[in-house]
Amino acid sequence: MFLEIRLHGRGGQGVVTASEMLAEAAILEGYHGQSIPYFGAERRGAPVVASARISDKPIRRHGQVYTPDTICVFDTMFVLRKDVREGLKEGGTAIVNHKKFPKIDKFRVYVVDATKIAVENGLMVAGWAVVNTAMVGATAKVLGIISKEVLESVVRRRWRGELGDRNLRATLRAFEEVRG
Amino acid sequence: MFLEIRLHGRGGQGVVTASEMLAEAAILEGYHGQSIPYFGAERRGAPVVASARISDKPIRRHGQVYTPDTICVFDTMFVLRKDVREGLKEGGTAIVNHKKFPKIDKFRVYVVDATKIAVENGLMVAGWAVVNTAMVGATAKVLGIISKEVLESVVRRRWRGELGDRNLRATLRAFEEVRG
Amino acid sequence: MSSVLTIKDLTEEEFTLPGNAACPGCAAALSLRIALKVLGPKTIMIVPASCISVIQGYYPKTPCRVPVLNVAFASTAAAGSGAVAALELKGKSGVKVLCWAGDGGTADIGLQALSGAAERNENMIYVCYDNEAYMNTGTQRSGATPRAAFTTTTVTGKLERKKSVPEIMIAHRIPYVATACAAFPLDFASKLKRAESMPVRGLKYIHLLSPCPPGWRFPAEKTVEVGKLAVMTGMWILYEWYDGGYNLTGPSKALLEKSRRRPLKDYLSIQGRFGHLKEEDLESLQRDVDEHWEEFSKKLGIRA
Amino acid sequence: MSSVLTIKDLTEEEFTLPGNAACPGCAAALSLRIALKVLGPKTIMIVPASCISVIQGYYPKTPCRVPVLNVAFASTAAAGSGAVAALELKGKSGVKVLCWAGDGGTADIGLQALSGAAERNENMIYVCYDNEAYMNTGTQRSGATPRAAFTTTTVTGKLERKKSVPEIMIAHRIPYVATACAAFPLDFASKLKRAESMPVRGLKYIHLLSPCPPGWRFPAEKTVEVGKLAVMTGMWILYEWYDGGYNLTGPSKALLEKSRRRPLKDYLSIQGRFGHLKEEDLESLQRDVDEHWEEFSKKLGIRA
Amino acid sequence: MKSILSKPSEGASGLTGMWRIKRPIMDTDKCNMCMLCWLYCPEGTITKRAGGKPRIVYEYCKGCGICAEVCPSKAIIMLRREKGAVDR
Amino acid sequence: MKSILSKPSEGASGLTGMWRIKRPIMDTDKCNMCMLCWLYCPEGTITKRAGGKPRIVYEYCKGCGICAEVCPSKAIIMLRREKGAVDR
Amino acid sequence: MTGNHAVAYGVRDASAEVVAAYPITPQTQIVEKLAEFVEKGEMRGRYIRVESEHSAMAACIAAEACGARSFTATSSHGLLYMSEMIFWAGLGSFPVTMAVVTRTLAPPWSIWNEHTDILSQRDAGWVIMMCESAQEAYDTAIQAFRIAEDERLVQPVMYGLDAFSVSHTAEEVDLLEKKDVEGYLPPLEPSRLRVYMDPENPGTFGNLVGPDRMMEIRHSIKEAFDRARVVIKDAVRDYEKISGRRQVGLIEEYRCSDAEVVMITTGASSGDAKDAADYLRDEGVRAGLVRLRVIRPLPREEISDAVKGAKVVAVVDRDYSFGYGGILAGELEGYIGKKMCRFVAGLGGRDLTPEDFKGIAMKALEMGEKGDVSKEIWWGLKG
Amino acid sequence: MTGNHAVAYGVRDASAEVVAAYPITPQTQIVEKLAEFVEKGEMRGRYIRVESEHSAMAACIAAEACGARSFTATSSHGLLYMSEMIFWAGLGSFPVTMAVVTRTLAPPWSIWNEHTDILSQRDAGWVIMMCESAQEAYDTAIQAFRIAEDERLVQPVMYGLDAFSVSHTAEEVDLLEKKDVEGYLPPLEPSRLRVYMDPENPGTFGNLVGPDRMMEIRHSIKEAFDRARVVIKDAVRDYEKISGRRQVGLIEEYRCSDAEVVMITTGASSGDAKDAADYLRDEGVRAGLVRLRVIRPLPREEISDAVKGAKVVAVVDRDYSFGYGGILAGELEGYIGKKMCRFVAGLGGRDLTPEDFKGIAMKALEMGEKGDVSKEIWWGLKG
Ligand SMILES: Cc1ncc(C[n+]2csc(CCOP(=O)(O)OP(=O)(O)O)c2C)c(N)n1
Ligand SMILES: Cc1ncc(C[n+]2csc(CCOP(=O)(O)OP(=O)(O)O)c2C)c(N)n1
Ligand code: SF4
Ligand code: SF4
Ligand code: SF4
Ligand code: SF4
Ligand code: SF4
Ligand code: SF4
Ligand SMILES: [Mg+2]
Ligand SMILES: [Mg+2]
Repeated sequence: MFLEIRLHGRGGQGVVTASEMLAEAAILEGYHGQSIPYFGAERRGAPVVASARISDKPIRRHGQVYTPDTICVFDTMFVLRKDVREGLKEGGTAIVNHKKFPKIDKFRVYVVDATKIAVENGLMVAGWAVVNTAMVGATAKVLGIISKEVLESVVRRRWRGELGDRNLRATLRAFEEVRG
Repeated sequence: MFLEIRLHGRGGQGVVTASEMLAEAAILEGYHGQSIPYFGAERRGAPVVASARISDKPIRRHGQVYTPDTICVFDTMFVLRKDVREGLKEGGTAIVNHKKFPKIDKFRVYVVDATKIAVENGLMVAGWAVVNTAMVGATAKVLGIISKEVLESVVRRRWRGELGDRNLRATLRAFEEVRG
Repeated sequence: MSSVLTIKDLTEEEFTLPGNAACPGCAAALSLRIALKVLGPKTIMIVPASCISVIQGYYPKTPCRVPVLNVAFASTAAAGSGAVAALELKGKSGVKVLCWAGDGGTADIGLQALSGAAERNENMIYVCYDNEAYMNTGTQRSGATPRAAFTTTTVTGKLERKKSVPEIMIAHRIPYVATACAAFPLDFASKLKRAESMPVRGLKYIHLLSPCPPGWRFPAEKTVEVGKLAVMTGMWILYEWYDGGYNLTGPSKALLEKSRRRPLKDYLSIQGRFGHLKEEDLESLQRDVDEHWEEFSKKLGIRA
Repeated sequence: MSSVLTIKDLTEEEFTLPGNAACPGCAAALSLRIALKVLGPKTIMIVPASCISVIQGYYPKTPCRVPVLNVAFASTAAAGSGAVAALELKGKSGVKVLCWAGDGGTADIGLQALSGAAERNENMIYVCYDNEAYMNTGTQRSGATPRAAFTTTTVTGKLERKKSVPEIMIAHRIPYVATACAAFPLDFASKLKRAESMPVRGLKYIHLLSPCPPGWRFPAEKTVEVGKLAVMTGMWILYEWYDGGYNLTGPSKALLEKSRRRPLKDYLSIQGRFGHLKEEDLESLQRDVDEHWEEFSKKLGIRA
Repeated sequence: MKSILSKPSEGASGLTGMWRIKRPIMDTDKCNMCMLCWLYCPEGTITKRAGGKPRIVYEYCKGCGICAEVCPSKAIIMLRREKGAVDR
Repeated sequence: MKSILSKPSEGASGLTGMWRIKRPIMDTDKCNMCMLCWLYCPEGTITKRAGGKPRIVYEYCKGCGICAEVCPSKAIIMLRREKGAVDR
Repeated sequence: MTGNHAVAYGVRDASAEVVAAYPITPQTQIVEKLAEFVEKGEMRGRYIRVESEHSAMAACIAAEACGARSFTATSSHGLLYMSEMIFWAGLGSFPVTMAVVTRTLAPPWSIWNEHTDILSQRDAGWVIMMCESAQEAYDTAIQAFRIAEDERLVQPVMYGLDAFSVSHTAEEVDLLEKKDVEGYLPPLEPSRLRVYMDPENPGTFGNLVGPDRMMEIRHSIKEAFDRARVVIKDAVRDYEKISGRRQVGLIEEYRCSDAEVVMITTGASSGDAKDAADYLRDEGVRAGLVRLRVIRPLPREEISDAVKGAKVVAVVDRDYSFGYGGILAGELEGYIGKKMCRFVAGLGGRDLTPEDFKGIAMKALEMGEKGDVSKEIWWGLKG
Repeated sequence: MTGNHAVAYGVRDASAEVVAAYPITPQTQIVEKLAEFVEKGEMRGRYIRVESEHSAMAACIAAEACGARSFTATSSHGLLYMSEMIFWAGLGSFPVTMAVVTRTLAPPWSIWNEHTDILSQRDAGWVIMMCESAQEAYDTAIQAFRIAEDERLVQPVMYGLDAFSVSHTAEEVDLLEKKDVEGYLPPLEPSRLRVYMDPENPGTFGNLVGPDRMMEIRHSIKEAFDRARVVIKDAVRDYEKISGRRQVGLIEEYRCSDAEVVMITTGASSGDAKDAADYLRDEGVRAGLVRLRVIRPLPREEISDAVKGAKVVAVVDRDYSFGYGGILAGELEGYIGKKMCRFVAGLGGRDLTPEDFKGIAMKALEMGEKGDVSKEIWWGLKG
C-alpha cells in the first residue's frame, strides 16, 4: 500500500497539524507515515497546502505530493480552484468540508460539515473555525485504515484536558458523519 | 647585478622608510628595486627588519631576503646579535651606525655615526634619533650606484620644506662621512 | 515644532498597493502605508529580513510603488548609508532614504549598523516598527520583547526588560528621535513629516509600536484598540527628543499623572501573550510602568 | 558605596608578567595590570582583536597569569556570555568573567554583542579601554575618536563627535556603569572592586580612557599627565551610574563649576593628534566641553 | 542585461479578498465621511468615491474588521462570510 | 590530545629592556616609599625590595619614563642610554 | 516527529549544556523546542538567547573553552553571518556541534531548500555530515557530539537537514534511552578539550603565532582530520550497538555493486533517488546510488571504490559555485574521472522526485553512451 | 609604491564613487590612502567610515543599487565577517569591486600571508583574481571595474594581494593617464546595472522568489559566468592598448610548452617560482610554470591545455581545506589527472623562496618517476 494525501486549507485552520495527525495515526496503526508541509508565507486566511504519505514499506522519498490519491479540502471556497485538484489521480478521492457537494465523475467525493462540527464544539480561534480535527476524523474514516482508538490517542497527545475533549468529539463526530 | 640588502633597526628609527628609499633610488638610477618590510608588532624601540633588492633585471621574487649581500645596522645594540648577521654572505658588507667599529674578517664593515648626524640635524621624535635618512645616505655611498642627485629627489619626495632640508643634510652628510 | 497633520493632509494616492501578503489587521502594513503617503514617491526604501520583506509577496510582483532594496537582516542602516552617499554624489539630494526595519532587525542584529550610522550621522530616516518579537520567523523573543511576554523562546514569559532603542539613539545625540504607535497614525505621520523637514542633516529615528494580531494573540480587528491601550495605560510613551530635550506628544501628554493612566491590566488582558500572568505578575508589571514614568518625568525637565 | 582603594589595597602579585609587547608607556597595559590585581587569579579574560591581543606576544608564551580566551573582534560580550553560562552550569560561580576590549571592539564592531549581553544582563564585567582609535592597526578613527582628532582615516580631523558608550550602556539600564581613566588607577580599581562586589547579578560596564603615546602622538612618559589633563580639563568626566542615578568621582567631583576646569587647550596642545587645530577649532572644542558639562550636570540631579 | 526587479502591481500576493472570513458591509447612509476607516485600513482597500464617501475594494479586503472598529458612526458591520453575500 | 595554550612566562616578547632608549635611575635616598612609581609602571618592572623600597627590573623595563614623571620626590631620573651605564 | 524536533531531542538526550542560538526559518523549531526543554527543566543546560548568529557561535566557543558541551543551529544567512566564528571554532579546535537546515541563499529571498549554504563552509575545519531523514537527524545529533569530542579528533561537527523536506517533514523517529546515550558519549569533562580555561592552570588561547610555528599548528588539525574517518566509523559502530539500528558510515551504497549507472547524492532527496533506482531496475535498468553522509572529510576513496563498476556516474548537486559548477561534482571529478556526468538540480527549493532521478539516471546513461559527459546539465530548468 | 598603494591609486584613477571600508592589517594602507584622496579632494568619491566589514559591503551594495561605482578592501577576518554580504553582492549581481589582502585566518592570530581567506569565498558569485606584483595590483584594480560592469557580466570582482609580499612590498608601478582610464571603463551611468533604484521607475529588489522561479534566476548568473572568460580577455586586451604593457589573461604560462615539470601557483610567490624555473633550466631540468591570475571562473581548460606536455605537475596550494586538502589541487584534480602532485606550502606566513620551488619541482619529478603522486606534501614543515 502506498497512499498519498494532499490537504488544502487556509492559514489558521490547522492544515499542517492535520497532516501530521494522519501520518501519526497511520504509524500507530502499524504503517509508515510521513507528513510534509509546504511552507510559504503563512497568513491567517491565506491558502495552505500540506501532504501526507502512508505506506506499508518505509517511506524514503521526501518531495511534495504531486499526484495524490486523496485530497482533503478544508475550505469550501477552494473546491473549485484548479490548483486544488491538480494531479489528483483519476478515481481518486476528495474529502470536502461542505454541507453537500456535487458528484464529480472522475473522483469519489465525500463531504463533511467540518465547520459546523468545529463551531458546535467551540473550536474557534479569533473568529475562525478550526476544522482540522474534524477533517482528520472524516479522512480517517474514508481511508478506512485508522481506528477510532488511534484517533483518540493522536488527539490526546496534542491537546490536554477539556480542549482535548472537544477536539476528540469533533474528530469522532466527523468520523461518523462523513458521507460519500 | 642582483643585490640584496637587509636593514636592522628599532621601531621609530624609520627602517622601512629607509628600505623604500633605497629601492626607489635604485629605480631612479635605472635599476629595478624592491623593498620588503617584515611586519610584526611594531613597537617603539623593538627590533625591526626590512629588506631591499636592487637588480638590473626585473625583480620577480617576493620573499624576504635571507642571504643578504649587505646589511645595514641602524642600532649599535644590535650589532652583536646573531640574527642580525644571519645569512650575510661571506665577503658581504655591513654598514653600521656607530662611531667606530672593529673590523670583522669575513665581512667588509663600514661605520657612520648616524645618531650624531640625526641629532645634530634635529631629527628627533619623542626623544628618538631618527637615523633612517643618514643610514640611507651612508648605504648609497657604499653601494656606489646611487648619486647624490637621486638621493635628494628621494628625500624631497617624502619630506617637504624645512624638514626636507634637514633630512637631506643628514643624508648627504652620512654619504660623505661613512667610512670603511 | 509641533504641527500635527490631519487626515486631509494625507494624499489619497497609495504607495503600497492592495493585495499584499500582510496578515489581516497588520499594524506594520498600515503604518508603512501611512509613511509613504507622508514621504511620497521620491523615497528609496531599505528593508531587511522581516515581516515587511514577506509582505512584498513574490517576484516578479511587488505592492510597493517606491523603489525597495531588500537587504540582509543586519545591514539596514549600513545599506542606507551607502544609498545616501550615492544619491548625494549623483546630485539626487531630493530623493530620501527610508530605512524600515523590525525590532529584531533594529534592537538586536541590526543595532550595530544603526549605531554606526548614528555616529556618522547619516542623512536618512530610520523607522523601527516594533512588534516586540521576531514575527516573521514565528514569534521568538527579541531584545524589544517586553518583560513577561510569551514568545516561542520564552514560553514561561521573558525574564528581561524591553531594550529601549529610542533611549539608545538619544545617547547617540542624533538630531531627532521619536516614539510613535501605529494606532495613532496622524501622530506618526506628523513625526515623519518633522523628521523629513528638519533643517539639520543627519539621522532621524522613529520607533513605532506596531501591534501584531498573531504574534500578540489578539483578534485582527483589535489592532487599533490594543495600540491605543498601549499608550493610554502608559506602557508605551509617545515622545520626541530633539535639541537636547524631550516632549511628550499626543495622548501621552496627559498621562504624567498616574491617575490619568488606564490600568495596565486593560492592555495586558486582551492579549494572549500575557495570558499566563498571575495577579502578582500584573502588579509587578504595573509597578514597572509607574517607575518608568517617574524616571521619565525627570528627564522631561532637561531641555538644553 | 564610595569606598576608594589605596595603593596598600593592591596586591604586590603581578598577573601580567613583564616583558610583554606593549609600547613603552602604554596606559592599556598599565590598567590591565591594575585590573588583575583587583580581580585576582580567579578571573577568565575574554580579549578581542586589539592592542591587548598583540601585547600578549607570541605563542607558546604569554605574559598573562590568568586564563585568556582571545576571540574574534566582534564577539567579546557574546563569548563572555558563553563563558558565564558554562561556569555557572559547572558550578564555578567563584570564577569571574572579565571582558577587556578596545574602543573599536566596543563602540563599533563589538557593540551589538555588548548590547545583546546588556539586554540579557549577563553576569560579567566588561571593561572598554578607550584609546580613541584603532591603534593595533595603526590609528584609524573609531566611533570613540573625539571630534577634530587626526587619525589616518581622518587626516584633516574627525568631523563627528565621540560616541558615548557609557551613555548607551546606561540606556540599557544594567546594574553598573562607570567611566575611569588610566591616569587615576585607584579610582579605576575602586570601580572595578565595586562592580565585582555588587550584590545584583548582571553586566557591569567600565569605560576607561587610556592614553596612547604613539596614537595620540605624545612622548611615552607623558601618559599619566595626558590622562590627568583629560580629566582636569573636563574633556573626560569620571562618574558612576547605578540605581538609576549618577555620581561624579575623583577629581571630576570638583569640576562642575567651569572655572575649576583647566582650559581644554592644555590637554589638546600636548598631543600631536590635535596639532593641526587652529585657535577657532580649540574654542569650538572648548564649547563642546562646556556644553557637555551643562547637559551632564542636569543629569546629575536624577537619582531615582 | 536583464533587470531583476519586481514591478509594482495590485494583488502581488493574489486576490487577498479570498483570505477573508468576515466581510465588511458599509451603510453609506450612516457614514459621516470622517474617513477614519480609510485612514486605518491596513490594506488600502478603502477608497474614496466621487461623492467623497468611502468604498471598499473587496478583491483585496482581507476582512480584518479594523474599519468597523474605528468607525465612529457604526456604519460598517462585519458579516460572517457564510451568511453574507456571495463572494466574487 | 595536545593543548594549544600559551603558557605564562616573563619576557613573552623577549628582553624588552632592549627596547629602552632612556634608563630610569633611582636614587633610593630620595625615595619616600610612596610606591607611586610601582603603581604607575605599565610593565610591572618595579618591585618592592625587602626594605620596602622600590627596585627596577632592567631586563624588561622599557624606559618609558613614567616612573620618573610620577615620582613626587624626583627620586628617579631618566638617563639617555648612550651616556649612561652600559646595558646588560 | 519532524527532523527539527528530532534534532532537539537528540541534543537533549546528549545532555548538551549550553545552547546559544538565533532563530531563522526553517531552523526555528529546533531552538524553540530546546528553549522549551530548558525552561521546563527537561534539560539541565542553559539557553542563551543571543542577538545574532555570530554571537551564537561565539558563545558556544567560549562555553566549550570553559568545559561545557555546546550546540547551536542555524541556516543560510545565519550560517553566513556566523561564518567568521565557524572558522574560529574549526581552526581553534572547539568541539561545538551545529545543525544546519540547508536553505537557499539570498538575494532574492528564498526560504527553500538548497545545499550551497552548508557547503560554503567546507573549508572551516569542521566535520560536515548530511541527514536523509528525521531518524538520521536524531542519530546524527547524538553522534555529532561523540565525533566532535573524540580525543583523536576534537573538532566541531555540523550536519545538514534539508529545509522542509527533512526539517519540517514529520516521520517516525526512535529515541534512545538517556542512559545509553550517556554511556555512548564521552564524559562531560573538560579534559576532552584542547583549549580549557582553567584558573588553576592558566593559559592563553589564541595569541599571535609567527610564520615559524603556524604551519605546524595547522598540520596538527590536518592530522586530526586524517583520523576523522576512523573516529566516525567507530562512532557509528558503537551507535549501532546502543540503538540496535543499522547506521550509515561515510557513504551509503544502494544497489551499487552491479549498477551500470550510479547516482551520487546527499541529503533528503537520496530517498527519492533510491525509489527511482528501484523503479529503474523494475524497468530493466541497473541503477544504483551512493549517498554521501559525510562531506568533510570527503570520502573520495570510498566513493571511487563504490562507483568502480559503473558505466556512468551522475553526480547530483543541489548547490552551485559560479564559475566552477556543482560543488560535489567538482570535488569528486578527479576520483571518478571521465565517466562522470554533472547534474545541477533542485536549486532554490525546486523539488526533486523519483521521476526526476529516473530522468537523471537515464540522461546520464545516454550521455555515457554518446561518450560525451562534459556538459553540466541543469535539471528541470524552465524555458 | 607598495601593492596596497597601487590599489588605492588604481581605484582613484578608476573614479570610484563610493568607498566604504573598515581597517584591518595588512589592508590598512589601501583605505588610509583612499580616505586621504577623498579628504584632500584628489578623488570625487565619498568615503564611508563604516563600523564593520559587514556594513562596508552593505554600503557598497546599496551605493551600486543607486548607481554609484563602489569599492572596498579587506582581509582574512574582515572577509569572513562580511561573508554574508559578499554572497549578497554576488547573488544579487552588484558589480562591486574589492581588494583582498590575503592573510592567515585565526585562531591563533596571525597577520601573515595565506590564501585560504579569499578562497573561502569562492562560491559567492564573484570573479576572483590574484595579483603577482604591485604593478599587477594597480592594473587589476582598474580592470576589475571594467570586468564587473561589463554588460555581459555585471557581477562583482575581488582580487587578492598576498599579505606583505605584495601589499607592503614597494616596487615600480607605472600609472595610467586618467583620461585613458575613463575611455577604458564603462560610463558612470546607472544603466550598466541590473538593479537600479529609480523613483521614476520604481521596482523592488530581492523580495521572495518561490521554487518555481528561483533556479532560472540562478541560471542567469551561471550564463553570465559563462561569458566571463570573454569579458576578462577583452578587458585585458583593451588594457594592453591603453597601457602599452603586456597583460596576463586567465593564466600565465611561463616556459611551459616544453616543460617536463610544471608548477601551478597563484599570487606573489609565482615570481619566486619563475626564478626557480630559470635556475632549474640552468641546471638542465625543464621546469615551467602556470600562474592562475583568475580563480573564478576557474580556467580549467586553459590549465589542462597548458600542462598537457608535462610529465608531472606540481600544484602549490597556499591554502587548506581540512578533510579535503589544498583547494586548487582539489579543484584541478579532474583536469590534470594522474600526474598531479599536491603541495601545501607557505601556510601561516611561512615564506616561499626560489629554493623552495626548486625543491618542489624536483620532488614532483621524483614522485612522478616513482609513479606515485598520491601523497599530499606539506612543504617546509618543521619537525
Ligand atoms: C542573519 C539572519 N539571521 C536570521 C534571519 C531570519 N529572520 C528573518 S526575519 C527574522 C525576524 C525579524 O524580526 P523583526 O526584525 O522583529 O521583524 P518582524 O518579522 O517581527 O516584522 C529573522 C529572525 C535572517 N534572515 N538573517
Ligand atoms: C572582523 C575584523 N575586522 C578587522 C580586524 C582588524 N583589527 C584588529 S585590531 C583592530 C583595531 C582594534 O581597535 P580597538 O578595539 O580600539 O583596540 P586598540 O587596537 O585600539 O587597542 C582592527 C581594526 C579584525 N581583527 N577583525
Ligand atoms: S506577523 Fe504581525 S507584523 Fe507580521 S505581517 Fe502578520 S500582523 Fe504584521
Ligand atoms: S598603540 Fe597605544 S594602546 Fe596600543 S600598545 Fe601601544 S601604547 Fe598601548
Ligand atoms: S469611518 Fe465610518 S463614518 Fe467615517 S468615513 Fe468610514 S464609514 Fe464613514
Ligand atoms: S476589513 Fe480590514 S482590510 Fe477590509 S476594508 Fe476594512 S480595514 Fe480594510
Ligand atoms: S615614586 Fe619616587 S618616592 Fe615614591 S616610591 Fe617610587 S621612587 Fe620612591
Ligand atoms: S621606565 Fe617605565 S617601564 Fe621602566 S620602570 Fe619606569 S615606568 Fe616601568
Ligand atoms: Mg518584530
Ligand atoms: Mg582603540
